[in-house]
Amino acid sequence: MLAYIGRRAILAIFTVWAISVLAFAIIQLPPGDYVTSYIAQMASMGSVVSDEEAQNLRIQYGLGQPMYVQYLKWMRLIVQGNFGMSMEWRRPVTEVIGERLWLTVVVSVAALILTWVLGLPIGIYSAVRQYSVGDYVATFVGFIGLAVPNFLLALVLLYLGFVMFNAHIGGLFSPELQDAPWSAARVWDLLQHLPIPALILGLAGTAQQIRIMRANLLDELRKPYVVTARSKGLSEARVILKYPVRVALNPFASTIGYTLPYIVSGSIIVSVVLGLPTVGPLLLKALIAQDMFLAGTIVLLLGVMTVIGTLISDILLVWIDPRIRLEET
Amino acid sequence: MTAEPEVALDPASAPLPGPSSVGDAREQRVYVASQWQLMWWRFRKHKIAVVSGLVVIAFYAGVLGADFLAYADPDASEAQRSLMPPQRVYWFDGWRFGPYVYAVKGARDPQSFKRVYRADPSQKIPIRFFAEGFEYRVLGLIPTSRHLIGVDGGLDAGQTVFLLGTDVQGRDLWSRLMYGTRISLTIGLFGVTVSLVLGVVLGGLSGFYGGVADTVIQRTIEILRSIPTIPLWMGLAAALPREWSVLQVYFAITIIISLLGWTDLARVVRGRFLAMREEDFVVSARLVGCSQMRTIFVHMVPSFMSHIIAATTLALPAMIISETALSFLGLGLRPPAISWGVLLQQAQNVQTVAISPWLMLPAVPVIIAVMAFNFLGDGLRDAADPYGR
Amino acid sequence: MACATRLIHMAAEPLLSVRNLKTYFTQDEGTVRAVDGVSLDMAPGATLGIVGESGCGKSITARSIMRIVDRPGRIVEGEVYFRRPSNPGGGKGQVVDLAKLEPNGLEMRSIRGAEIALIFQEPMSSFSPVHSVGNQIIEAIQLHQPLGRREARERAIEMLRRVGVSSPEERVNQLSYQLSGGLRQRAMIAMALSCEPTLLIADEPTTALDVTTQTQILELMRRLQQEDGMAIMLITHDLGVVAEMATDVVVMYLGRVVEQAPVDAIFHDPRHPYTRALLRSIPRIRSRTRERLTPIAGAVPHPYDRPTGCPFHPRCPDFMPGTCDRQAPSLRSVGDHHAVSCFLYE
Amino acid sequence: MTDLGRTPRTRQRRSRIVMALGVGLLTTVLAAGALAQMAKSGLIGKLEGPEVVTDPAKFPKTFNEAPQLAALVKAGRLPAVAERVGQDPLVIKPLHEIGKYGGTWRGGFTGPADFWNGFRCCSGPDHLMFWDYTGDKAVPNIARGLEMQDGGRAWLLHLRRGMKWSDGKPFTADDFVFWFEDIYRNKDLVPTPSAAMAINGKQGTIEKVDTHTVRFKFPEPYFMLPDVLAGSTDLGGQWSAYRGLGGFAPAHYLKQFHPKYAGEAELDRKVKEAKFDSWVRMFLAKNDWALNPDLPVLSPWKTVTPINTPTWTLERNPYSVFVDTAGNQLPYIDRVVLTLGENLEVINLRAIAGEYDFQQRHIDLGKLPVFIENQAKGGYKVYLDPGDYGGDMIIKFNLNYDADPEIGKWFNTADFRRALALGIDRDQINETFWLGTGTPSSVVPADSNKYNPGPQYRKLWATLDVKKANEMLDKIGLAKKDAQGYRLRSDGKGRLRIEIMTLGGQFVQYTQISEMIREQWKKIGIDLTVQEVERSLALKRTAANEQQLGAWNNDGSEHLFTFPLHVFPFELAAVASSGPLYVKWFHSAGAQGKEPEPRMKELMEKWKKAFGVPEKERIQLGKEIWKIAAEEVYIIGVIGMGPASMGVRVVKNNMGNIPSRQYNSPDGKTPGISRPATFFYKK
Repeated sequence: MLAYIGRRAILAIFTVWAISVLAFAIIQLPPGDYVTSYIAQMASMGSVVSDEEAQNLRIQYGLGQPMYVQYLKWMRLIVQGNFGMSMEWRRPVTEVIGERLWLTVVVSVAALILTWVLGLPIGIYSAVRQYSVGDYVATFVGFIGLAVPNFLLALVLLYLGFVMFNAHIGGLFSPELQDAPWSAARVWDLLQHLPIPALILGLAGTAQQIRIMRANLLDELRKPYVVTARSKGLSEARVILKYPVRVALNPFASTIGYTLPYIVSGSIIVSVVLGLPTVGPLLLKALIAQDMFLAGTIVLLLGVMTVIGTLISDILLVWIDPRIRLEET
Repeated sequence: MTAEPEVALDPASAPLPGPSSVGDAREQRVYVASQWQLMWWRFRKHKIAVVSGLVVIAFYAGVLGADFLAYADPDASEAQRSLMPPQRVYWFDGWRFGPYVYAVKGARDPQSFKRVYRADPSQKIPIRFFAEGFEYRVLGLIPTSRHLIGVDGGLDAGQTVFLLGTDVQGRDLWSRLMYGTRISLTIGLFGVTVSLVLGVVLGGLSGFYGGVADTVIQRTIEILRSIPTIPLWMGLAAALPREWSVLQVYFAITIIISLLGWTDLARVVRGRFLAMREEDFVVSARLVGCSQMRTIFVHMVPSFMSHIIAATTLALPAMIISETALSFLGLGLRPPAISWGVLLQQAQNVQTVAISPWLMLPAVPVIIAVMAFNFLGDGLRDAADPYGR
Repeated sequence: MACATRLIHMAAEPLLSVRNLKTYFTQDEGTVRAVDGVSLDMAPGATLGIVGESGCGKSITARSIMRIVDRPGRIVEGEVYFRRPSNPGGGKGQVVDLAKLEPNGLEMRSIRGAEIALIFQEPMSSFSPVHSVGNQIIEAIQLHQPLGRREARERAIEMLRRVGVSSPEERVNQLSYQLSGGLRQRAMIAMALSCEPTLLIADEPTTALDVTTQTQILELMRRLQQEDGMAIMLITHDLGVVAEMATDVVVMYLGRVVEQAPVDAIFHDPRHPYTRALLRSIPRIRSRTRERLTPIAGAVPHPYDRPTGCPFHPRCPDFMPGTCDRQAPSLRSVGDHHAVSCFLYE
Repeated sequence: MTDLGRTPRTRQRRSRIVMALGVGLLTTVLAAGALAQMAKSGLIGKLEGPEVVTDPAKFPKTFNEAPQLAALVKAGRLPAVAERVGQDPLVIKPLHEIGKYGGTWRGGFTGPADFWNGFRCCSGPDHLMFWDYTGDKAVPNIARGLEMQDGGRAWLLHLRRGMKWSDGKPFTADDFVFWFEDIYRNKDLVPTPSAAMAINGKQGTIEKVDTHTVRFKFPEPYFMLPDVLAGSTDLGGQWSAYRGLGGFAPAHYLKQFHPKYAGEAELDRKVKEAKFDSWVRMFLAKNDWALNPDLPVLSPWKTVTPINTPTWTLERNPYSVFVDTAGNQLPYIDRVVLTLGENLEVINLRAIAGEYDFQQRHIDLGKLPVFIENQAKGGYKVYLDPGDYGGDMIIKFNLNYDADPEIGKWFNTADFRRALALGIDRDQINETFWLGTGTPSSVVPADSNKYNPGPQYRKLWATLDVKKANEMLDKIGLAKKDAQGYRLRSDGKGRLRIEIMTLGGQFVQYTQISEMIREQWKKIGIDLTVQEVERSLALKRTAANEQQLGAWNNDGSEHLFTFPLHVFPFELAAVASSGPLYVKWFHSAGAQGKEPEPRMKELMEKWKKAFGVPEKERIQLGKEIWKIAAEEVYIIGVIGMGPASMGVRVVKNNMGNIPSRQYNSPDGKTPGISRPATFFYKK
């Protein structure tokens, strides 16, 4: 087991490195660099950046050098724990991300909890009561969440929130508490802003959980060991919950790890629409502005989260599913 | 999937005599047929799945017949009918069936700056079936100008019908929707096929052989999954040559989506393989000395066909959603191309929600399609389930 | 007892007596009469072999008795009288009709697993893949006996030892995947017998095993029967097994009993054409699941289109047109304890 | 080309012009009607605004200040207001009334790239000269006066005595010299000398006369200087300081970041500490009005929480030199809070919900009905400020396009350009995308603009005339058409396909409008492909001479001379260009690039000439330039004088001194031109 974890950990490190390279490459893929997009921005506002000035900027930002040099420089910074300056925000990347990162986690976790609390029970129910009215209703409702284009839904809810409840538009805080220091009031304010984002971000996930749970459980329900359990004289509830559900949960274990980063990157669009001060929109902006270090760091961050998550869930999986344990160790 | 492997695979259920054994051809046929029957019967039980199946078929029929169903040129713009709400259709003219709409007059209200339209009851516009309209080619071959519905006078009719109203540029939403459906659904299908093949093959290899193959493939998957999709999309989309035509872009986009879409499927497949490698029928298949490919594709894959089907039908809606998402980011299809994504993206603004909500109608087919695919997948899955009987 | 005349071993009061049991699966596409009026009796400690091709309703009969038939199957008619051991002191316990009990009701559950135990075919998958063998046995024990975790565990280990599992102390913590087929079946038996049932239903217990293991398992079962004196209902299509184990035999075809007799009578004086056909086709290689039986002419008709009249007539060598395809024969006595359902004997 | 050749062509042209003028006059009348119609809707009022009092006699004798400042004075933490304002205050006569102190102005911005947002509302105006509310006349602003000497070769700039930076340090001639010598002339900080400091390509100098007098000297007459100082130019105040420009800078503060004064080691330490890549980056960041709260400024408000945080907050500058006619130190409003809106829909929805007090930037004309509908609920009023420039949308022909010689050839054929211009149904577009609030127009600015060549040019080649367009295209040799009715290339390589490049996500929906034009051009047999591209890609393509047609607006061209880039090819870095090679030619005085065709050259020369001539002459030149532009149609005007870009204004009802219409122009820093320092809350 330990050996296995060790091996996986080493692989993980390698993966992270590969991600850093890939991330860097992807960010460089679009034509031009930050300076180009900066000039374009100025141009579209009518003011003009001369070639010489552009050259200077490139030199100052070190954008002139070949890509691998830039990569190595970036790596050196990271090793020093300094993720560089955001060119657009003109602040250290860590600061820019810092304040948003944990808000992101809050929103995502809220969505995640919603997903599981709704998804799993419904999934179990509609597998056990296959083809019952309840099954149909449950899956139907669940799938609506999956089917509705959530960026549109987000906008509609935003508007209805204003029309019906005069709710504050978007964001996670009311303007007056925007940069107030932390206080009960501010937390309460945050909680009030949380439901809509959590709901929208959670919906799609919920549907998937329902579907997967139902599918897995249906498979397990027909396995002989369920008959065995029954033939022991166990109560039906016990039979279902102890055996097939337990087995059907394994696939979830294999996802639980990277669900969080997944939600973060999956929710970028909705977050933009809802104007959430989270990492998602920041990433999008950074990519558009080709703000190399900022975008790079966020992508890397999410990457690392995913890798660690995957590692955790694989270990979890090995722990709970002996079949694979036998495979791996 | 054919019936035989199913039978051969499942020790519990192998009825007698197995196809391998003696017994005359007629009974064999009856027997095999009945396997399909059973599957069909099981599928039939899932009422919603059956309905969804029909819906999906209907959709793809629509894809083929888009030009026929559309009655107006999807690009024809006209300011004087900008943002016209859906027209009410009157089905009965007096006592006999004769659908018609009233002619509408529109102007901009100088106070509210909204365009207001008034129906003019004195002017009925009968809706004709199989009417003359703009030229097109059936399946790109036979030129014709017949459309499902239309009005007298065809193209040069002053007043015409707008079932779902018009967009800002006064273009007929219904017709645009028809063309959007065509593009979006084909994208989905194409994309899923690509990622299905990738997923099953790579997942299978990695699960079956394990070892180096597994490690390599798993790392690749892990890396791909660890990069948030949007930068990947942006990066790849930006890397597309600019001079590409809408169509080329559209295929490129599909490939991009599916290149990222296969990983989920691969994981599922691999998981099943790992869980199954040791199960007796596989072992025995190995012992009998089936070639490994044969073992995989004849014995193992069918035994979790249900899961592949499930994953695939879940992937297809995902494709559709991704397409809309890409368009939202301005990466996917862009106007003047028409797709569900493009239509939704143009509805993605406050004024639509507030004063022209009908522009959000393209969300309806998206929802229906996505749900239909899901339920269909469920039904198939249950039907193909080896433990089903 | 009403129709006692036809019945076997009148002497003892039967432990189990099934009367005209009918279990149907009703589905859109039609009704499958999996068990269609089966009657049989079992004396305490006896071994009854039930034979017939797959799909003839053997397993469903067994599951009907245990009341664990999956939906949409249900018992539509008939009784299943089971004599419960009144108290450890012995003596006559009261008779209950299992068919009338709530399948998941308390009483049924207290009988199931405790007094009637089941072991069946798939040693591979009949244990949960994610729980240790011990865990599953202990659960069974604790369910029916007032034992603490530790004692239950002791009991489990002891049971494993009894069924001849070497070094049970370790095995008990292992997962079914780590056990060989034979060991799994032994563990299965250990679990089944852990609560000293009075009736053990063994549904194809040895089918999936290789010859040597098979004999070992059968041997084990016989030994345990002698020790604990429970009755065994041995469901199989393997006449060889029947010959080794059973005292009486019931031959089933398409959910009906076609012939029943003491084991010798079946082997030396089979009456029903189907029984004869079966005897003619004793399997040569037993180990391969794929070729369990060399076939009788034709295949078992599809459950949905069962023949009119005698269900066997399409494949019957002695088919009498006009009779067999008209009405169904009924089971009638043809000598002591020997009954056949065939027009040849009417 | 021989005279024989020319005469018929010119006559032909004239006749067309005459004809077009007829149409023009007619339609202007109609357009006027439309405007009147809208005026009725009350959204467009009459142009008005506060005025700067220049006559010292009218100056207030005593000064008042905001309560919180008064408190500080009492506490001895701040000198008395009279002392802070100095002897020569900048007196402004509020539009309607003397206001009340207090309140917070809430608005929205989209992030660090959106600095224009704050500049326009609050960074002053801190120009040395600035426009009066008509946007036509440059009047003294931060400078007390500007005196021409030596026939325009020298300009004497008088500063206000006792005027101070926001940190209380005096604002003197040294701040100009420091800027000129140590920032502007430092190649690291300002790599390219600014055109604003040069006349005919020859750089000028700045020298100190005495503490309160500065002299700008130029090798040749520079009559344009007042306008340059008033415009959003490189000499237009601290807004451009983040690029090392502006004309002056707080020497006393910035010296500590300048190697010449700070000393290498010391400076390096600072740079490291602040995690900057170089001293240049740090210096420019420190000199950034929006980014550095410590930077001394001259504007009525100063940044307290910088633009790169979720809220960009500005507070009153206690040393503000601005006062009203009653002697109240301006601004009235205590603080300005701009909250970050992650996207435009959110910002607009917030405005609709009345969460902003005054918002002009990012407000989307397409949402006008929604804004009007919610006026009561949100407690605000909507105003429209149509621009004075002729093109809320224009289409530039890339005259240098050579990737496909055939297309290049047609782009350089005047009648081809004119025919395409006639093929556009502007009323359709106006109704659809401007909700009828714009004016179908050629590229020429509003009739009220001093450079406007005359009403007849409004509609020159800017009307829908399919028949004539077809005739013209047939005549120039594009008569052959294919089965679908599209015109064929003259080189026999199939259909003539031309491509227009558009940008998404702008104030104007260029892509959608182009789609509509594509439909309209079908009628004249032109096959248009619409290519929406992302911003920096657009830039690359124009610079690389890959663009064919480019869609944009000529916002700013109402100040033809300070903002020429949408009149003729003036900048390489443009999102739409009518000839990158001409740009090179123009700036290298013919050394590089491609020599323009005669009339384009004529236009360029008139523009150059104008900087060196007195205003009367310049205005004449301006008119001629617009004449050429309108006749040659290098750029197609589609819809003009519209409110599409930053022309929709949403203002809370309780705000005072709000003009019913403002002069909307980047040069006027609208709403800056309405002196937001005089806005106030009635209750």
